[in-house]
Amino acid sequence: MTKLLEVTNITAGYGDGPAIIDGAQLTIEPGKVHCIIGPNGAGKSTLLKAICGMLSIRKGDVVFKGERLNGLRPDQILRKGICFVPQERALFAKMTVRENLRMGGFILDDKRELERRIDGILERFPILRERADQHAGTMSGGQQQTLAMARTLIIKPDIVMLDEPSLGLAPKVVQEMFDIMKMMSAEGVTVLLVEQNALMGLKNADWGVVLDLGRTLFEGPAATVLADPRIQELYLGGKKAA
Amino acid sequence: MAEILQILILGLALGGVIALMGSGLSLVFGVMRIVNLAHPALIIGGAYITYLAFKTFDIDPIAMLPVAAVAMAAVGVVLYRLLFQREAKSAKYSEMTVLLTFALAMMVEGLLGGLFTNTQRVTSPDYATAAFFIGDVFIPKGQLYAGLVSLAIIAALSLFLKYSRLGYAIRATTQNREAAELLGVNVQFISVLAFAIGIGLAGAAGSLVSFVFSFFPAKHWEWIAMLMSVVVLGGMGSILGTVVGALILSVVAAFVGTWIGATWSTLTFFLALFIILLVRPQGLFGEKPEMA
Amino acid sequence: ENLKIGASLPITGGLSVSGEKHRRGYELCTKLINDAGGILGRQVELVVSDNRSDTATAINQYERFINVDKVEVVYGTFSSRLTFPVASILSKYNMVHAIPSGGALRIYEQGYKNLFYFQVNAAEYTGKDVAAVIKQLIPAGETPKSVAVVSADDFFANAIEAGLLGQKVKDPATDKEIADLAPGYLSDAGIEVLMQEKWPEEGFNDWLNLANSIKRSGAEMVIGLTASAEEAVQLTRSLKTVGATPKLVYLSQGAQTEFVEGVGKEAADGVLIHTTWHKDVPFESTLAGKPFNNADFVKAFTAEYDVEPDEDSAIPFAVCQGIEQAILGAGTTDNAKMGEWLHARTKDDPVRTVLGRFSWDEVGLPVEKSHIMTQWQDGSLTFVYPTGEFEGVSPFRYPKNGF
Amino acid sequence: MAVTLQDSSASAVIEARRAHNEKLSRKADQTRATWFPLTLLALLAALPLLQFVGNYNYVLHLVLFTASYVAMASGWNILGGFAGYVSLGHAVFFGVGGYFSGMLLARYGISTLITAPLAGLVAAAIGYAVGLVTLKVRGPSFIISSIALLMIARILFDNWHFIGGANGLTLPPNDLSVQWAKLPYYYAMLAIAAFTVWSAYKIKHSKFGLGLRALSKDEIKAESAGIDTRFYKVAAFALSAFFVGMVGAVWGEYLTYLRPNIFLLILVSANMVLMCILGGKGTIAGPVIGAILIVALNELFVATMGASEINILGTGLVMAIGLIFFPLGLVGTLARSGRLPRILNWD
Amino acid sequence: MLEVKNLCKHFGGIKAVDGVTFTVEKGAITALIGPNGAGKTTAFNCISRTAAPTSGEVWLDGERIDHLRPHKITAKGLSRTFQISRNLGDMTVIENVVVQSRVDGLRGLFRPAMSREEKDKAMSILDFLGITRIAHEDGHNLSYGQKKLMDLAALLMSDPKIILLDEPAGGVNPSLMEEIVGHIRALNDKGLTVLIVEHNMDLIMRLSHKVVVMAHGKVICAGTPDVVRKDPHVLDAYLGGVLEDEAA
Ligand SMILES: Nc1ncnc2c1ncn2[C@@H]1O[C@H](COP(=O)(O)OP(=O)(O)OP(=O)(O)O)[C@@H](O)[C@H]1O
Ligand SMILES: Nc1ncnc2c1ncn2[C@@H]1O[C@H](COP(=O)(O)OP(=O)(O)OP(=O)(O)O)[C@@H](O)[C@H]1O
Ligand SMILES: [Mg+2]
Ligand SMILES: [Mg+2]
Repeated sequence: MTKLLEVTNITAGYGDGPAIIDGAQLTIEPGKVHCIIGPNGAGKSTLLKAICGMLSIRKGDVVFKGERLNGLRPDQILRKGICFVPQERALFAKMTVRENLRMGGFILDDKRELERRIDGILERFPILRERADQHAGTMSGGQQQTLAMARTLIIKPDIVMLDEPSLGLAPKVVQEMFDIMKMMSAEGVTVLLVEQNALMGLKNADWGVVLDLGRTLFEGPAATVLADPRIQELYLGGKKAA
Repeated sequence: MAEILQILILGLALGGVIALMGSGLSLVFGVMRIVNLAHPALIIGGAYITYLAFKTFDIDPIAMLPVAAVAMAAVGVVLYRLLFQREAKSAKYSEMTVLLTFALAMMVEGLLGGLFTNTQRVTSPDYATAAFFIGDVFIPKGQLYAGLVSLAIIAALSLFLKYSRLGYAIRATTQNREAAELLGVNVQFISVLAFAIGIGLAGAAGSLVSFVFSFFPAKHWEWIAMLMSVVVLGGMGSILGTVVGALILSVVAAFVGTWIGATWSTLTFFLALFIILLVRPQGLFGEKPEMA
Repeated sequence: ENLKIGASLPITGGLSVSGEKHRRGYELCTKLINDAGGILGRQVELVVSDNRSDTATAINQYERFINVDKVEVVYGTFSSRLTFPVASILSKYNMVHAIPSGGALRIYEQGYKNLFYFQVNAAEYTGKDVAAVIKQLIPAGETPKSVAVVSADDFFANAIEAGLLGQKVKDPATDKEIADLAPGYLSDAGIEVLMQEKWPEEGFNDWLNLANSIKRSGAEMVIGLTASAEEAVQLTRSLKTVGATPKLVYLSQGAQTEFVEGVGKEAADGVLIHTTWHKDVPFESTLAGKPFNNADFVKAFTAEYDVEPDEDSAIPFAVCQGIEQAILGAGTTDNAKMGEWLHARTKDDPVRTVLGRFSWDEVGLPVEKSHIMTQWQDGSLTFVYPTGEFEGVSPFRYPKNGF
Repeated sequence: MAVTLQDSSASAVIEARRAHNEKLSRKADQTRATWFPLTLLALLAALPLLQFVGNYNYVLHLVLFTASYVAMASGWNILGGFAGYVSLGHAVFFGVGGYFSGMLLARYGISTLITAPLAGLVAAAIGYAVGLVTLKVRGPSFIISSIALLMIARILFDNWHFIGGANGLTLPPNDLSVQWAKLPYYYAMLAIAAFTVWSAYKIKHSKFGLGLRALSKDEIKAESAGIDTRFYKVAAFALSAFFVGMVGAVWGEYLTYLRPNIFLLILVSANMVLMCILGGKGTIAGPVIGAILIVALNELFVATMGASEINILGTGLVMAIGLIFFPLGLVGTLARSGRLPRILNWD
Repeated sequence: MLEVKNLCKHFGGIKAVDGVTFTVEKGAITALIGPNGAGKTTAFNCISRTAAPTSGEVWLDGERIDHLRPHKITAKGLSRTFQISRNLGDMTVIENVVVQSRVDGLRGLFRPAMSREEKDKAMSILDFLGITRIAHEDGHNLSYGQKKLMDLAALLMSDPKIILLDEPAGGVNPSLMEEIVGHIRALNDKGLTVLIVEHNMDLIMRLSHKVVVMAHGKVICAGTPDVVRKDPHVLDAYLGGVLEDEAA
């Protein structure tokens, strides 16, 4: 079993505040969908930020394809092949949808190819095509989410990290979203997502991770995680499962 | 009729120069969210470079423009690294920079004062005090050249921002630093670049200003409010707005100055600012804020 | 123990150009006095503070001189606007207040004690000498018939303007009339005012437009009452650009070398400027008890600073001379005694400075002095009036043929 | 891979978290030291006794000058610190106060010490009216509008001949001897400063103050939280103008000279801002500390470097260094890192 | 209780809300659902007046409120949360909550910012939502879900008569969400009227008495949850057959 990304025992936090992530670990295998769940404030978003270089890692290692990523800037990490869509969506509010997509392919040098891929994306997401010239900031919550997600498809990274991709999406679109994710993983893009919609998330994932209080509490095949009664009670809304 | 035309010409000619003076300010604000109160002081820095070249080697001020621009851009790089880099991520950035640049303005003034004394200077190439006479009206050569050069520079800059890849990166960084970083933009580099361009514009403006106005280190205080009015009228951050704002205000000020009184011509700038705040707070070309 | 003398000057800020020159004047004089053994056998220590052209700071610093630095004597500061409030505080402390610059009449009408003005006369009366030049130096038929008067909204410029146009000088605090200058020197000389315009003290940029208005007014004479040499340069350059062709141009500032440098020789040619001092005027004075004439001053100054002095350095130098003579005359640094001694000066027993002889009336304005009217001729500043009082007066050039 | 549940380590994390939470709540109720400003005030009130043993006019002047800026910076803080609207135009109210009371003194001989509160009200009224217009915009646009306000006021005052125009207005000095002449103004300024600081404290800890802080962060949110943001900010503007206006009134008589370019200077506004920011925007002690520091630094520069451009360079440098290393101001930054000395916690 | 009549909001050419009419009955929980971009948030904005409607009327308790400023509307008992949490950084969570409590008249303005009772009340609300441990944390140092919870807490502080919730459960942990559902129901039992926008169908179906469905700025269907879930338009435009999956 090959490991694409390995996070061992890392500690990270904001500024000189307390360590929010303290002893988290994670193993990402190529081509699979990984889903992190955990209560609010567990540190899920923080963990992803630490991996992609937005926060400095105080202790521990992040190793990607055998190379340490600690201390690199986000833009450098992106160029290595890890792409992150944060929870706050990170769109350019005053740029049009098309320009946002163009920014998504900023690291591509071939302009022609970029435009071709953008057209491909617009083809795939009619919502976006209709609004190709609207400013991203004026789109509805769900539309923005779609855009943020679609943007990552442009550069075809090795790993896509998504922070709550289903957030604010209509049920129909949520399903589409997970379908896209599956398709991505089928195309060889490894997916790491954080989900509060844990049921959906785990159902569509291969590997499940439970994070709480900044550390990995539980790690295993998604189905196992989903089935564990303790986890159901603590993190999945026990009554529902019962 | 000739009188009206004449006043119009004079207003436009002055407006062209003011547009360049303001555009760097607008760029640095638009891109960096830095309200650079030191901009006029740096313009004076550029003017001194030009003046020295003119005085010692008799180099034409317009020919000196690229040199002044590059030199000031280099200064910009240093300033950015020293002053602004640390805070660039802070939420209060924009507000803090107002004060930081206020401090910078004082430092630049002090430094220039130490180097060049507070004597007023001006470069006097032939065209600075000459004019084209066309029948009853005349077009001052100095202002005309300065205005044309300004507009050319601004046009080039706008094209650069709109269409080049770096331009894209600059705009993206402005809007969402974090997102840009996540998409592979080296935001540090982009910030330095944008700031350097802004200060470079100050240098360029300095070259032109050197023969249009006379200057000394403390002069910048007189310019800041006027330039700011122009920038706000046009819409903070919009370079096109700055140009239009500068031209409109200069023309109106010229009419007010001639017909009502010179005292009131400066008032035009500030009054216009209030009126615009009243009826269109975001400025002529600015983005509408969330809640009216 | 050293004799400490304090001066607060606008070394930075809006008035800094003149402020810096004033410092040189004071410093040079102090140095020369000390080289000659000091005053009453004591070395003089000059304490200069920068008030940044700010009034509150200026007042503050004089109090500081008196209370903290324990100076025995002070020199005045530069400009009417700073001098006015400083006069109030120095009067309160009963100090002798020798004023290098601060010519507005109102300052002298406040009832302050021990003011001594070291220029020709209150600014309001400056126009007298302008009118005299026109009447005496221009053949009767050729005098300019009309004038455009433009001025900075500045204390000093306003004062000159009031005299030229014959306005009333009032104290706005009490609405009391201080002087009625009607009908004004211009109308006295039979010149009609075609245009009158003021520009604000700060932030004015629209020079070309102003110049254009002047040109369009068709006035034969232009009077520019500027607040600084900088403005004089701007105004002149603009008049040149718009192609104005007045027969006579009089400016209240522009005697400095920066003026020619800024406007160019041709444009400067023929411009008339009033001044209190000129380097070539053979004034006799004394320093450290020995004769020290104007030429000596120019020489010493040039040796020290490598540039020729101008009015802004000569006037403070004269203030310093006046104070020195007052201390020597009174035999003490007791300001009350010094004041008495200075007040006792007469035309025949005056204070002798590089600005000529000084004696004062009871409010502190000099008696019977007239301005030296200078004119730029071929890139150098020559004096053309008063004629017959001293040697070296050049012939007046008229009319001015364009810029 | 085996499924593991790592319970044991979880409790350690919970422990660490609890410790952090405790630290946070400790920060919240650190006791304030009201005795310190009160003692300081008492000492300053007794300071003029020095006049019996010599001439300490300059010392009194410095205290008076500092007090005036303490009041102005604290007043400014209400708008700039609490509501988050940085104004570089507050010198206008300084001027309005000065001229209003000054004219009353000149024409009717009523001392500004009596009319100062009235001057404050006039300044507040003008602040209210101006605020209605300029507070429509936030951030940099507001700052610039405030500069423009200053410029407009300057031009109007310069051309208003009734009050002496650009030439200014002289006021009669009082009849006290040199020794005691400063005392009325000294005590008046001290009282105004103390009153302003006290008011700022009261405001900060009121509903009004909380509302201001809220709207300084997010106006839409504040508005939908039930806060009448427009009224709050305009009221804050008026209040802060009130204090600055009072200072202007007394300062005018103290100087005995009113002139637009003494009062209506961007540097006067900038000083208020600088003191507030350097000391700690939004804190109570901040403006006081800031004012003391800046005046002291100024004195230091004048005393050690005398007359030179280094003056300006130095002031700018201090300002920049302060901002870079203490972005929240001295008090604010120290408080944030938990290192604020007890005596400086007046909030 | 709340009546929306023919509400329109246009942005240039975009008709975000286009003639929406619906009512919210007193004491009921009404849900507003619809695909992304349907105009739900915009409708909320118009009702709470954080955006000015282009045309149309909003009535609260028989009083027209569409011309009032937002704080007035809040004072009348209508409070809302934001889809993307707006919180006040540099203020602690408890301050964020207390800020929402009512202030009466001018004198009320100068009362102490946080009285004992208010503090206790705020703490009990935080406790109720299970976030007491972050009471003194800075508002912008919260995780996404924590911000949502804080918003909800603040809302409850002002004792509103009607609350508008914009996706209260988005990004909130399922376990916690269960509790929130319980709380909303409890509040509703006490007489609080609720208008809620949510994409979590399960929650909507369990909670609401009435559902209004919007698409493309228009109301396409309204009625009880059961009626709505069977409506073919709704199925097609919004649910995309998801519900059936889950039910199965
Ligand atoms: N910018 C910040 N500065 C300081 N602390 C922060 C910051 N952002 C988050 N935190 C703290 O870090 C902890 C973890 O936050 P994080 O955003 O990683 O949670 P999460 O697991 O993503 O939660 P959610 O599901 O609600 O998004 C929280 O307790 C929060 O208080
Ligand atoms: N300021 C604006 N300018 C232009 N269009 C806007 C603006 N605000 C919203 N829109 C458009 O109005 C429509 C409705 O948006 P709204 O945010 O109300 O949708 P929503 O129903 O809340 O969707 P979601 O469930 O995704 O949050 C969208 O198509 C959006 O693009
Ligand atoms: Mg999160
Ligand atoms: Mg929405």
